[in-house]
Amino acid sequence: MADGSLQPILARTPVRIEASRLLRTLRPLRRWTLRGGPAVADAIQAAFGVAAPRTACRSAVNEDGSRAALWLGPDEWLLLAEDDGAQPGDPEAALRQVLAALPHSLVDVSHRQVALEVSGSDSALLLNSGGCPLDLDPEAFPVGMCTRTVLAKAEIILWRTQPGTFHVEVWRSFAAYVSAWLAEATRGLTE
Amino acid sequence: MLLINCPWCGERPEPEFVHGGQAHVARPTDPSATDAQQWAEFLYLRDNTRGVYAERWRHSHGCGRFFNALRDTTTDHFIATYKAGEPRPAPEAAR
Amino acid sequence: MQRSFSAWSLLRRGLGGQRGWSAQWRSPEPQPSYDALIVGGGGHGLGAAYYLAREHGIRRVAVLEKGWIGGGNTGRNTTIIRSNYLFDESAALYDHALQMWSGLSQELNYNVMFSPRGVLMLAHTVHDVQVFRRHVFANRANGVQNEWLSPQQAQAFCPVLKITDIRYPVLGGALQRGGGTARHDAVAWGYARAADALGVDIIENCEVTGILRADSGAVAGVQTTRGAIRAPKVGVSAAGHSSVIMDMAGVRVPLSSYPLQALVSEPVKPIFPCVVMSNSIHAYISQSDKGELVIGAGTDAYNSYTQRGGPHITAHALEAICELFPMFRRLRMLRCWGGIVDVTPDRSPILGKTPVPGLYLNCGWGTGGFKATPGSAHLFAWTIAHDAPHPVNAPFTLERFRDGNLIDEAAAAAVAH
Amino acid sequence: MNEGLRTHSGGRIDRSQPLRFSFDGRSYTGFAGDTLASALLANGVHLLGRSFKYHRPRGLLGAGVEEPNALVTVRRDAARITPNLRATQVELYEGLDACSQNRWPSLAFDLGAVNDLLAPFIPAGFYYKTFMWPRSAWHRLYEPRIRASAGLGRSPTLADPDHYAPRHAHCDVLVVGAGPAGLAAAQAAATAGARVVLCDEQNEPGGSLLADDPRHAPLVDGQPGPSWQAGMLASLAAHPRVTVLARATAYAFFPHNLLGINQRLTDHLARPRKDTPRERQWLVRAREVVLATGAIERPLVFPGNDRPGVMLAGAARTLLNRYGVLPGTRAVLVTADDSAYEAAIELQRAGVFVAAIADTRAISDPPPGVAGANATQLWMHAAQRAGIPVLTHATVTGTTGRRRVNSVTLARHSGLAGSSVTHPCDLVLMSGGFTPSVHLYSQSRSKLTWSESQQAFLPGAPAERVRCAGACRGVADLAAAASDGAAAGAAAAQAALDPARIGVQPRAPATPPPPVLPPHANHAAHAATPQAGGFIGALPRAGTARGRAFVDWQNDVTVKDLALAMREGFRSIEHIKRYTTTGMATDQGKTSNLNALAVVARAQGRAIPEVGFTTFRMPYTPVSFGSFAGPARGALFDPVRTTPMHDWAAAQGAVFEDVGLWKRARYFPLDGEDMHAAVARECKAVRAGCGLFDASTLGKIEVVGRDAVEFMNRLYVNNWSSLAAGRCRYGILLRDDGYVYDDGVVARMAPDVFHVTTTTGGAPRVLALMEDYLQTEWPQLSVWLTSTTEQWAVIAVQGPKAREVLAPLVDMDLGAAVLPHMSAVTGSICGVPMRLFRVSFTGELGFEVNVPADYGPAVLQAIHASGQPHGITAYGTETMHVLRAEKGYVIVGQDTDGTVTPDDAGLSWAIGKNKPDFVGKRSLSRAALVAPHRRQLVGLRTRDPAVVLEEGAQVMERAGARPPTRPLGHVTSSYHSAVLGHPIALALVAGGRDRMGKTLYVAGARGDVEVEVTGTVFYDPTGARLNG
Repeated sequence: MADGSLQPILARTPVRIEASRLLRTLRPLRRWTLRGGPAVADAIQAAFGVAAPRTACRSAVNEDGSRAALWLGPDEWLLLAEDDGAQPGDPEAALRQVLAALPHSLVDVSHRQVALEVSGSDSALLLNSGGCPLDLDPEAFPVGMCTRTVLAKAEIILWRTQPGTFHVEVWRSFAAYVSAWLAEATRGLTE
Repeated sequence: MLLINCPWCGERPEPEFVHGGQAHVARPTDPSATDAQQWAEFLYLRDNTRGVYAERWRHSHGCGRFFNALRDTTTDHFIATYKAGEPRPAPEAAR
Repeated sequence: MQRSFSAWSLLRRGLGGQRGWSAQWRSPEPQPSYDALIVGGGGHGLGAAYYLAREHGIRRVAVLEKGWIGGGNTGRNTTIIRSNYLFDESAALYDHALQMWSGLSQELNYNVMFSPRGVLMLAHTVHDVQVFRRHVFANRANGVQNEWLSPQQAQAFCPVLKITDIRYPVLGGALQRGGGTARHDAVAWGYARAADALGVDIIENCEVTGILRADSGAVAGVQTTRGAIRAPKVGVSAAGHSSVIMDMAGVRVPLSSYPLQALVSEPVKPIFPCVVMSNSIHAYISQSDKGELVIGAGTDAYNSYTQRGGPHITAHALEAICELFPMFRRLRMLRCWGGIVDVTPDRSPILGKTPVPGLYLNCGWGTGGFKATPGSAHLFAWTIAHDAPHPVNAPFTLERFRDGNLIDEAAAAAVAH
Repeated sequence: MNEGLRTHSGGRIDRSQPLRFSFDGRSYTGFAGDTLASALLANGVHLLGRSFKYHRPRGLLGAGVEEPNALVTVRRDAARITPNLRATQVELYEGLDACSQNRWPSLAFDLGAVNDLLAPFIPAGFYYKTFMWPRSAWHRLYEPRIRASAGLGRSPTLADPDHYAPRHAHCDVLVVGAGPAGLAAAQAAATAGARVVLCDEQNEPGGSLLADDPRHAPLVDGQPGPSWQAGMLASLAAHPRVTVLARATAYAFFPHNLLGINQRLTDHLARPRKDTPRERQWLVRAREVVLATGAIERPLVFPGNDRPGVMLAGAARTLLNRYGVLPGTRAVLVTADDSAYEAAIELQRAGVFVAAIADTRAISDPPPGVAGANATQLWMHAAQRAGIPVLTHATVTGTTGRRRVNSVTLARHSGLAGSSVTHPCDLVLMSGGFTPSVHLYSQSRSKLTWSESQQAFLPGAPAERVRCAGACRGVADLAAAASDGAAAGAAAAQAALDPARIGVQPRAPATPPPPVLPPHANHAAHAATPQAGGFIGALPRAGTARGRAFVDWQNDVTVKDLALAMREGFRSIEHIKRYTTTGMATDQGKTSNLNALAVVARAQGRAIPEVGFTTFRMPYTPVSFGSFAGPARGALFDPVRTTPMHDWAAAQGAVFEDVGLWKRARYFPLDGEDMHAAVARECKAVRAGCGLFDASTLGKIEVVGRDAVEFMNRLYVNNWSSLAAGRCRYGILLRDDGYVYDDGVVARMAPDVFHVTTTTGGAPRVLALMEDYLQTEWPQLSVWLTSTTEQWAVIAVQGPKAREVLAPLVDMDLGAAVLPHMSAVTGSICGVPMRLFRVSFTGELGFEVNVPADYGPAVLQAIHASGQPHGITAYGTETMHVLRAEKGYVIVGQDTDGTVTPDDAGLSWAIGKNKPDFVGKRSLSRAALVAPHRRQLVGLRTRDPAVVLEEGAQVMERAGARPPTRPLGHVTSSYHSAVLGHPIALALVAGGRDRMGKTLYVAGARGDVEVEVTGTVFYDPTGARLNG
């Protein structure tokens, strides 16, 4: 091994997105898929700053909004953390520590998917015109609701973070498709 | 495009789901103990009910869970959906 | 005595206001007993009755139809006819039918409008190319017509086809020139008229409600909404409802019934010269004599007897059509309908005897039964008459599922890597 | 414009906005608010089309969606050509360019009309009886001619450049139809707090109100129609949760209260904005549906009823009141219904001379004065007061006129035959009463019931959460329809907002039918009871009189055709429909179905409901293919999945292939290289130095948990208990039917963590299969599955120099002693976390570098740079295929298909021998799977080294066999091996492993090729290079 020639390259190559009205890319996040019984949901509070919600299709966010846990299934959560550029292994090591005694699976999926944000007064209309079949009325899909669903022929995770703002997680190779669909959907959106 | 009531997530449109064939067909616990006919029945023979049919769905693009449903194959109306492992409800009770 | 159909008879009767025609088939009351019964008045069932009478001398035959003849899958399909199947067994089965199609109008004295316009199956990936070329080679060995076309040749054969600048460019195609289409209703009516002329009773609005059994366990007839009808041989040819009938005999059959949709456009002047199929992106299209584009959609994912499917299935079919033929986006869907197709685990038919003596089964044709109509009917009649399968349908037994001798064309086209 | 054909004022046209347009190349002028049909009539053009079969001249029958005759092609540019549009639905715009169809050389002089002369010889179904001789003549001779004369307009031939947009929507109450009932329903539902969608097919809401003369408008809720309508619209506009869609046709009622709505956004515009979609396809899921779809006037069936100038009375009213067009100068009305009197009186008032009203009903003379008269008698009275003679118990025995009607002959019913009167005229109005539009209701699978009193099929028990209001359920009177709509809207809102309710679906069994409202008479504004109205079927003497009485205008089906079908034994209405094609035209039988039914019923001596009705199918009116396809074309047809290193490969000149949704680099040609040259070069480079391959598309599944090894043991054929952490193994997955389903290298990263790889195409279905067994068969196992396919970028570094290339970049020893073949470690490369597998699919020393995906391109470039001294070469899937074939490694899906067992593929060695069970194990002992002579994978060497076999070619026992033969098998993979200098091939051959060294024949395009059966490993059989 030639240590002298080891040049750390930390440049991440972002996924290409077709930008359009109402759509932007969010900064890179750190992500984990957490699987396990109800006990793991509570256990992560100490390490992650927020407990995983036990209510179906609901999210929990810490105080400064830098960490979130999204219910995706009865034994499945998506953990999101701002990538603060500090020790990359930090939250994960802490999580592994508090989970060590519990049956669980914690898998780093930071690079598996990317986050898009759809925001604006017509954001729900745009999603419904872009291949999302869900009822996005605030009564049916309130702020804080999150779920896996489909957008045309791609799977997405849809999370309403504000009345007019949706956080969309999509697997990286589907991001171009999803963003292109949403760009196409801006055509005559309110006509 | 049916509307399917996932026991975990509530009513969702069909494209979020994958149909999983007949429900309550258990894989033999010891396949080597089955004879050819029994094994073939497990592999291939499914009810093709005209009427109330117990079937599996998976909420693949949702919570990912398999669950069961009772559906009338003459109308496609669901009578009940229930979590995997739960017994098949009596049709009357489900109403 | 039926009057022969010809240009001359049309002309002659035209001078008399077309008053001289009589019923194309009778509407008899069911007799108490027959030598053989066919359950199901689609093309397969009517044809089987015809061949029983015509080739096997069994003329005391009744066809029992719960609705109106030809009202099931016979009248609800896209009428594609081809025989370029991969396996020896299926190629033999479908080619048996294809050979019969070419002379069927004359045989029945009824223009079934068999039109060998050519069936072009498109390859969009390297894997498709491998699979279709394997078909071409296998067909050549089997003596079944099928040839490989380059993308340019495919476009020359179907000039409206777009082969580049699409999501999955066309990398070639397998063409069976002798394949084509026919007029579905005419097949049912032609067989009905010809069978009737040979003494077969076609009994509509007669639903089978039970299977009668002799003490020996053998079949003794059927119970119907129009009373009991006895016969030592009963052939079930009930497509999507086969499971329901076989359940009455206590025979479980590995079938699932799914909704299958098809649609037509408004009629336009001739624009589409052949049949094009793309299994990869699920496009099936031809143009009818009336000018309608006839388009097949897929099956829904769940079994159902409702004869209707979801809009996403239709949309998917039209996405594929518009991708390959973007000039058709402005054409309009005129009618969309659903059928119930009966699908076996290996998507090949079951055509043969059953565990019940005297009970015969012809089912499981899935989405492709129309093309087989004359062959299937012919072989089914043989099987009923001889109480033994013809060599061509011998592999298509119910027992093949137990033994593992499946004839799985779709599995052979498996996509991976 | 012919000024004389317009009224002086009134109508909903804007006379200050003249619009120029052309029809068949001639220029005309109309007004904003016109349809093409109304504008043409205003210009004196009455001949608008030719019928489908006989090419008979045809004019306007209706004024809206029901029009069967006036079909036109509208052309915007060379690509934007739309055939078969109803002129009654084409809104006029400046520069509109339309032409007639199905005629040659011109509409006025059409050679196709020769068919009309041949009509006696080409009755319904004639084509079934002839064109059969000689055998091939149908296809070669007759069919092309029949096709050429059939069809209507021409298809465009250029790609449609327009955009089509989809939209999913949800609401509490969806109201279909914005006539009086629909407006009231929507307003009531909105007032109750419901989220409402109201759609209507016309360009403005109002429905039947639009055809009223505003100066004599009837009252609704005590207000004149127009002001009531304005009030409703203002109220709806004030509700924020109401969406009103114009030009939006609800064309389908799908299961579970999902309605398809086609909204036309630009077809009415002279210059659409470029980014506006042409149409929007709505899929609306409604908790409750209110159908207020109205009713369609029924034509009368009498001889010569198809001449231009014979039209529905309501259509004439619409032309007059809505468009300000006088549809003729001298009219005769034939009616079986009260409503048409209004048309006659209004036309008379507008200056049209109405020569007579012929009422088919036997009506006793009105008593003097108004007292005691029924509504019909009041109408008669009003007509007579206006100077219009009324003939009762009347029928029509014929009309004359070629391109326009010029006379109609009226007579009494049969009992008074002979007393016929011929009236010269240029307009014959007719009304057989109204047919409720129950299409959508029927599509929902809800029941229809025959109403004897109304002579109509009306909504019965619902099968979905749907109710009907207004004329579509027989409540025809304006005020009654509005109050019916309000009640339905309120009830729907209450049901939708019921807190106890769950979801959209009906509970089974369906809710009981709503009480049928009393017939409209009880609501009627008129105090008097109308005489039972409406006539269905052929008018008396229509079948016997000279001349043809048309039932289906567009498809040219006459009463005689229906009679012929019945004479020929067709009894079921479905058969008669199919034999005669009645009701199968582009109008879907909107004006013809009920008349055909009645003709059949009368002939069969049965009641109409006994004959039944033909199925209502979607769509209600034709819907463009484009609106179904939406944006799904090109890159939006299916997702185009690319790997993190895709751009790099593209920059290197890679040629890509589609594998599933993925784009994979197939080969990297240098200037002037074809695929074979590139692949030969790439192969040699890997074997001689080092190659670089993007393996990111392979599926990856992280299997984690205490029971991970047990799970893997149950699923895969292999024995995983014996695999130590830090080691890899080639895994094979079967389905329970025993056939090979997928394969891939599996690394045990830790005792409870497996990194499973799958084929590219197999990734989703393998994960689904795993979840299926885990969740439903073995839920007690403590293990979880996570797809990591896209987490990792995977760079395969293969070749004798691979170690030297990687060593400078990584933080670990790559020596064979610490990292032998089939081992797996975690470390870092270029400072980036890495999972490194020492695996090979080439037979060379090889590594697969897994790094988090965003780092893939940078790491790849670092490796590429590091490899320059070693001649590192990027290679694609084609080279990968050749290299692995040289080693005899199978590709699942190419060398196997869904009918191949592990033993067939020579993979039995992988099966864990002492495992009690795994998925597929039991099937491997099924009779057919252990039968002798199964097809087994072998190698083939051509005796002639210049001949490369064709993949898919069939393997024969003997040369020169003539078809049909039974081949022994087929060639699965075949390449020229540049490294070995000769062709190699793999094949599945019956009993293949017993044929080693034997000669067989492969049927090729140019004769049979002699081959020797060999083992499957062509290169480095001892594996020395692999383990180096």
